[in-house]
Amino acid sequence: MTDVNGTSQHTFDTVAQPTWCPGCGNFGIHTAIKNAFTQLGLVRNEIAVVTGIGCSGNTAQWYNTNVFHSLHGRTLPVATGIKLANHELTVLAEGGDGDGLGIGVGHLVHSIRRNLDITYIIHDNRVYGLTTGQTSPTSVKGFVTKSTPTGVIEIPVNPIALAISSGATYVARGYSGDIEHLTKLIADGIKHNGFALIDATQVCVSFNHANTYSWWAERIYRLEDDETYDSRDKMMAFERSQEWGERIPTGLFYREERATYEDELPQIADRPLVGQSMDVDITELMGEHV
Amino acid sequence: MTDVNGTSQHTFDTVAQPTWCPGCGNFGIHTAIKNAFTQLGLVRNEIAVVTGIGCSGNTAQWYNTNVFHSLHGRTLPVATGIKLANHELTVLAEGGDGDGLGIGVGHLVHSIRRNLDITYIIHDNRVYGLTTGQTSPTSVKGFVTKSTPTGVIEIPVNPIALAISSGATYVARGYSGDIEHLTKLIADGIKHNGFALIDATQVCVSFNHANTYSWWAERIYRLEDDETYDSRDKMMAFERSQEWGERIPTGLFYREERATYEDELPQIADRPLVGQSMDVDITELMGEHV
Amino acid sequence: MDNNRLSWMMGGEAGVGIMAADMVFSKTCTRGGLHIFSTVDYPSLIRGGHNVSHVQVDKEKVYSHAQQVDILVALNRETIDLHLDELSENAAIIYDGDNIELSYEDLKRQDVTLCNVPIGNLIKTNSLPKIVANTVALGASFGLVKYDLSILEGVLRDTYERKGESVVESNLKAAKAGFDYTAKNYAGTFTRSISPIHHPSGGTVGNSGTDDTGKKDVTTEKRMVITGNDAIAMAAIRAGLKFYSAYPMTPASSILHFLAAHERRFGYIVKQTEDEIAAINMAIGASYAGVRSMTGTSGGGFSLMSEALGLAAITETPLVAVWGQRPGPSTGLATWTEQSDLRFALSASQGDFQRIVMAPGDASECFYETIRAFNLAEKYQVPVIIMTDKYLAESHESVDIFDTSSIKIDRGDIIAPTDENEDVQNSYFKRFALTDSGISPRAFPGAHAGLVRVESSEHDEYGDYTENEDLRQAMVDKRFAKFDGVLSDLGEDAIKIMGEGTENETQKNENKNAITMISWGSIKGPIKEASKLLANDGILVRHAHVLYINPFDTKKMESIIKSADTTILVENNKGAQLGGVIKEKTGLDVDHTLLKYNGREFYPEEIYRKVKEIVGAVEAKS
Amino acid sequence: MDNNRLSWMMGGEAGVGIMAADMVFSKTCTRGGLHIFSTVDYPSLIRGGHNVSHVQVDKEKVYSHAQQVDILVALNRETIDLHLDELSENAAIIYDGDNIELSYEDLKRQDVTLCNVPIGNLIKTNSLPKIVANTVALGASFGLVKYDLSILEGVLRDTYERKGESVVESNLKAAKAGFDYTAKNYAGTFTRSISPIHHPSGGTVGNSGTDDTGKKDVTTEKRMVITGNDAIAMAAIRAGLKFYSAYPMTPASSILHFLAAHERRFGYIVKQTEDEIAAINMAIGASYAGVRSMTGTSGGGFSLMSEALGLAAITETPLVAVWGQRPGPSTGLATWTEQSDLRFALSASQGDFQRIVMAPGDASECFYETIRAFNLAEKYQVPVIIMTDKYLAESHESVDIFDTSSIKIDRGDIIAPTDENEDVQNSYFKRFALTDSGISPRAFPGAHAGLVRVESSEHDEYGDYTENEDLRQAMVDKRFAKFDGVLSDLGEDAIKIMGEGTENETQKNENKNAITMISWGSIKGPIKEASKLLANDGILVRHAHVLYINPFDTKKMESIIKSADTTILVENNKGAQLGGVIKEKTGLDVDHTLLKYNGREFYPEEIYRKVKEIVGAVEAKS
Ligand SMILES: Cc1ncc(C[n+]2csc(CCOP(=O)(O)OP(=O)(O)O)c2C)c(N)n1
Ligand SMILES: Cc1ncc(C[n+]2csc(CCOP(=O)(O)OP(=O)(O)O)c2C)c(N)n1
Ligand code: SF4
Ligand code: SF4
Ligand SMILES: [Mg+2]
Ligand SMILES: [Mg+2]
Repeated sequence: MTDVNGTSQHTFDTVAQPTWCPGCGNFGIHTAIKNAFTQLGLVRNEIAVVTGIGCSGNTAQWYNTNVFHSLHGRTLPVATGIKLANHELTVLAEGGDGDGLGIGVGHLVHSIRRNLDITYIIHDNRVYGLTTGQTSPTSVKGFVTKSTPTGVIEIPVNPIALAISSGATYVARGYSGDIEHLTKLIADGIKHNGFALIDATQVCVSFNHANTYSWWAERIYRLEDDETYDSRDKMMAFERSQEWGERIPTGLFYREERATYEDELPQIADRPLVGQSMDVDITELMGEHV
Repeated sequence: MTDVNGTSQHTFDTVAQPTWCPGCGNFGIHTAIKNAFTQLGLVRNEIAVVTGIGCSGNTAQWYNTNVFHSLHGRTLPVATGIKLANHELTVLAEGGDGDGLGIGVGHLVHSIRRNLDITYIIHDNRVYGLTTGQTSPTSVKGFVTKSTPTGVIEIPVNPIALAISSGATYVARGYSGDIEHLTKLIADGIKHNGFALIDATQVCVSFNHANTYSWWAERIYRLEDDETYDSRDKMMAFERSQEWGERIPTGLFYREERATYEDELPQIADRPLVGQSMDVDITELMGEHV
Repeated sequence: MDNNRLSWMMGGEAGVGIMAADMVFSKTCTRGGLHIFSTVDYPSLIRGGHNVSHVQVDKEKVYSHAQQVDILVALNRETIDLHLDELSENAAIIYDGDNIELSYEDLKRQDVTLCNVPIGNLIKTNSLPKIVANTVALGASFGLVKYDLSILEGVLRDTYERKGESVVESNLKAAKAGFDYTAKNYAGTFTRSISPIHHPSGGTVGNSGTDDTGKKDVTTEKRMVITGNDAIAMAAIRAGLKFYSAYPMTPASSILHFLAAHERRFGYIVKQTEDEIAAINMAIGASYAGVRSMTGTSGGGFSLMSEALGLAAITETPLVAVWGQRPGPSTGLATWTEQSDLRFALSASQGDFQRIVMAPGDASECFYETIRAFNLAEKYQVPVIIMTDKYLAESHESVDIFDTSSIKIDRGDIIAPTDENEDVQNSYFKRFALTDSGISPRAFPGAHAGLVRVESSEHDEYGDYTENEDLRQAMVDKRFAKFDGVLSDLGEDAIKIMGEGTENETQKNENKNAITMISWGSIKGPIKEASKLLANDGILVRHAHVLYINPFDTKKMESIIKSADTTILVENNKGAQLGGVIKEKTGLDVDHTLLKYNGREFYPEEIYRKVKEIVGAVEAKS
Repeated sequence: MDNNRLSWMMGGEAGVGIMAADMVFSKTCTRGGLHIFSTVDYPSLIRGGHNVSHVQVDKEKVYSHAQQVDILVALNRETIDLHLDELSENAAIIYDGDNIELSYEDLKRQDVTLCNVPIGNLIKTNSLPKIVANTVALGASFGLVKYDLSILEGVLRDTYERKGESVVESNLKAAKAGFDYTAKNYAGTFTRSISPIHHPSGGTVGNSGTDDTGKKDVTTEKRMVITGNDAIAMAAIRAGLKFYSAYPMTPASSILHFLAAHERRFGYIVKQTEDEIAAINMAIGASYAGVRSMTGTSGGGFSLMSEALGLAAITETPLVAVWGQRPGPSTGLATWTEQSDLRFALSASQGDFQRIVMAPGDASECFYETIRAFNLAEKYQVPVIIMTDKYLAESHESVDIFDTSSIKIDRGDIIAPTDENEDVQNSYFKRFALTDSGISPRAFPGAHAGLVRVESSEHDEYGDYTENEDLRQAMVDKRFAKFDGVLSDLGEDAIKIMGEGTENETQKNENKNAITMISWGSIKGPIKEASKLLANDGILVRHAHVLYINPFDTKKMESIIKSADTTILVENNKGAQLGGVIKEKTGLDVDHTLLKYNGREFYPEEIYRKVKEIVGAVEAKS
């Protein structure tokens, strides 16, 4: 009968230690998420974290919350099922760039337009980590990997632009090297009543030697520091989503309020499905088929 | 030994007659595509049409060309395989809104960033026709169907915005009721060296009683008629992609030139894969493993 | 000529209302206390193409369609060309002579009544919309067999009520016009008739489904007209379903439609997803979170669901999946019927694990076994696949109102939120505790302090990843061990035996189990009808209907085969897939195999002929 | 103590270069004319976690790993704890005493040589980077067994060449430092040794893979060190592969890497796709367009590919798919081994159709059977599945240079572009002509005037949609009929028999086939090694290696089982899946079943012990 309240970040730690490579950006993201839980005063058994398969997905093992380590690319459908069955849970989904923007990108587009109150974090290291270094949907053109030894031909998926154009209500980019900022973006995303996408750019020290710590450090800036920027302006957000190169924006790109999917379901207005009676009388229903 | 040159649209007709409902918008799209083939003077055995499963997908049966009536949602991977094996073929993929923006939207996002020289036409009737009327990814909010008797909750996918944000090099919207215009958009799409997406809005007389002929007639206009519009301006294109309601734009939203995927493959610079020798000597390769 | 038996068929182009007519005809007969079985054939097109409704009517329970047609209603010429061969002796053809030219010379037979009904003209003279042609034809059909028009009128009223009074009115007029026409001009010529049955307790049974006050008056004596899919959907609601996620696919879509129609009324959520992968993963998520969930699809959709089936298995998340089969491979024949996905269902998804695979044979089994499916899924924390096919999923049957009084909801071993159990009060909760039965008590996220941790990789008792070889082996064994209980729970129901030891005066065979038919799924109906035909010839057959294909009741099947002189396996596929399972489990061969795989269900007559042949050969030998 | 036999193991944390060391050790032995079999165990993590390379070295061909370890190189303490039990008599442990405390008290045995090599110190004194610790240990290993250092140096040079001269240099220094240290301090203590073999034709075999002039000098006498995946990839290239599309998944990924590395050199295209669905559909598209294509994945990916497998079947598009198995269900144990997807492979995808399922047992079979797979796929226009598992896919074997001189490319019945054939000169081309063999001549889009029309639904001879019941049946029959030829093409290769009627002086059993082991896939190796051990005890076993599981050579299996006194089925799964197939096909049971499903491959010793037990029991009885 140990404590169950998330009064400190450590409440969300498990006894096991993360097995990521030393220096891996996943540590930062993992920490930021636990920080956000703590800051929001969440209770751990009221959180459900759903993760995909990848180095990123392994993060499930190191949260002391309810966790569902699901399939590669399928975090969002699982998270959606959980949320619809019990919308009182705080539901967070996490996976890699391959997971969410490669094999799972269809679910992402549809989850966005559905706008359930789920927070989705992409561990965006621009490479396939767990499978030891192949190209990913966010690998930059020319990136050399085991599967693209002469360089990637495609242009990368732009998760920020994709989310904005799909109708996302909360779109942000964070950086694993800036835990404090990332924590805030995640905490705000959790608080946001609707689908929140946080593209957490991340260093992979083992397989991505293009987008390193110093590479990021030279480029990123915070949108908050730009006074002219208005995150309620969709056009501005789309324009800024195209910025990539010398300077790379982080922070909140776009936010709007729109009814969530749950909000529009009268069947769960009073209580979640999980709390409802299973004793159903179908006599009249049968009568209608006579 | 009949004629094989596409000297008239009818060269592309088969003996069988389309079985779509009388008044269905698929007739218009089908005609526009055959018109485009004719206008471009294409030779029918050098065309491969790949279609999905749906009322729209049935169109495969009525082209007198090479056809591959594939799986629901999988037109683009099949088309990609064909194009990479023989890039001398004109490859056209077609499917419904469910096919391409529902189950198949992941392939769409990735095909766009790949930019093969494929023309992709979405028969966008905003409903699932062949399965007798369920909601589709482009159904408008509130649309009542067999599967959404109290109205669709999600906001629709916006294929134009999605394509622009994914890096498409040719993005257009046509209308099945305006065959001439649609023909031009398709012909230009085929000529475009790269991935061309044409969202062909379409009436479904049987299951979509919201977006009818008169509904469309009241709303659509041609971008060409707007002199201020510049289809090489991505921001402008994105902005216009958001226009929906009183007025709905058709025409070319966006176009840019970017090397195609094929262009960047030296292996097929001289001739397509299908024309290359299969007699391969691996002696040296084996030696490297000693 | 058998009174109160009728085989009625209506054919026409897609779009002219064949499906609606099918339902109205079926309900009209059923409300009169008769039994029906009806099936609609249609191509994978919305309009154009040939649609056919075929209804068997009988005073006794009727289990399937049949080859012979007594009344053929031809709304187009094609109907006649395609179905002429199926006309029984002294059959009638109802057609509009103004559109379709037809003469005895065309038919090359004289026994048929050519019942020329000027449908178009009746519509015109009564100022009706063209769309009611099907209703005129319905009226004409009932006039011809001298049925009670008021029952038809009641059904039409109920059917078109929600379309408004004018639609109801024009249908009523149309029906009457047709009825009067044939009653006046042909009822003398055509000698077959059907009439409402009086129920033993007195009073006409269910003439309109409403009592005098207009209130629904549902008694268990009344019968419903429902499909296998309807029965599954009703059962799911009754079983406490809270979440249904699916992507449309014939022949499973009507479950989606049925459940969607009632989602607010019964307080569950129906979600049409972006694809089948999302559908099954959402259902798994919902089940993990604590509610009963279900998904449904056909084989193509199930291909896409394969991966997540294994996810349900390794996370021990209960899951009910309905699998409506249709002919394959690939898109195959989307709107036709076949039973060729059995082997796939038994082994879909990577790795060694078990799933329950069950195949109901009729609407009632669809209902009661779906209820059981939910209980088994939760008790054993396993995936349960309910296999149907287009024939079962979409054919209508008249069935008694289901007895829901004795239904029990068994959610298995769930730790109550109030449980004082140390384990679940601690955040480290053994969701996958190794137990003798293989079943670990469940808890739901948020219900306890104990955290519910699940993992698609191999895991320890807490649900955390492990590569330990002993734990791995223990977990595999655990997941298999759970299945030991299932067969004993099922008892005699795993393989149902019908007609065993039936007594009959004209019985020819000393050994009552001499001829044994073995089948699964929807062939149950045609075999039952074939058995009736055979019984008329004094041949009694025993019928083993394999309701649960996994776990398989090997002992019972062994004894069935060994106690039979002659076994005949009947399957609606090319590969004799159940035959393969039987051989794999028992090592035994069946004597005869009857397969059909042209997209159509067996006719009872086909089965009858085959058995007669076999019996003849057996007798000739001895 | 057997000279020129050695079981060497190196263990350490992931990231310290265990896999690289494995390859260097293996090549060094192989270039000296010795045989190796090596396997690497690693968890599904990039760093941290325990990695182990285990290499068997022998002067004769060696077919699998083994349980016993002669030299254990421990780069961390965990290695010792985990593998102590596996040490053979008089084994040695190489470790760095400055990091790892180790004493005879710890070991509780005295026979082991504690070979304390100051790896860290040697690195420091030689000013080397830390990363070469593995190379120091390699040097130490070869010093201990008195091998030829120059061969190691050659391999190191070749291995690190592309990383630049300084990397080469530091590795050479590291190797020498380790070598000298043990040669000087321990070579006397440890009595096992290995040394290069002189080839019969004279001259040392393959000492560095390059001749004096530095040019690659490849003769067929030299041996490669390759994995099953390497062999498959090489075979595909040799077979004229033009298109490979895949999504990464262990243990299939290294095929993707191998093929990607050589795509421009051999002029084909490799495409990493967005998912497995795209991978298989692209491969089908490419094959339809006229080139040889392939895809590869593991079970999870294959789940997603299931639907398109049926697409290949109904469109009769040739397809080769490699399926690297790993333990399931679901994510299971991603980097370990199992054979539990057989049943799934045999029946994946809806509908009744056949596919060729083949499971090579070693690298050579991977090579030659992959070539055959392409030929069969095109000749019969069917999907061919090549099943491997992590053990076969990723273990290294020393194999002779493949004999490619007799390889034939058979593309089946393709209408040449110059064909005058009327049919294909007309746009209406019967792509699916109904023929006796079931095989219809193919054409490719653009090659003729004839249009190539294919359809995922049932279709007529022209490839256009049909619902006609007779055509439907004919097409199903056609697709099955094609398979009749496959078994006869395969002949004796469908099930390979080894050790049949082997003569041996010490042979105990009169009946040479008394003990028959039956297996499939990668277990071939451990059984071969077990057979060696048994032969030493005078027990000769016959081994039936089921290379082609579908089509299944029922007659041969029947005669194998019937001619055996005792049959032992060995499978690396829980469900005895091949056993199920055997029973289904033959009705026969095997006498004994040996199953392992903890994620690890069988050790030859385990099989040996089991057979001894059975033989003992048999003898005790008689
Ligand atoms: C269906 C399926 N295909 C492939 C895999 C193998 N796989 C595991 S993780 C992974 C990709 C990892 O990349 P990413 O999603 O970017 O995560 P990261 O490891 O970089 O955090 C793949 C392809 C799988 N588990 N399931
Ligand atoms: C994997 C799979 N799932 C479901 C189906 C059933 N299905 C056939 S067409 C269709 C949707 C049709 O809608 P759309 O793509 O918009 O095409 P339309 O008929 O409207 O032209 C569906 C769900 C299928 N064929 N395959
Ligand atoms: S491989 Fe990359 S992403 Fe994975 S743990 Fe190592 S550094 Fe992190
Ligand atoms: S259902 Fe709709 S889309 Fe399909 S053929 Fe009819 S009108 Fe066209
Ligand atoms: Mg990644
Ligand atoms: Mg549509």
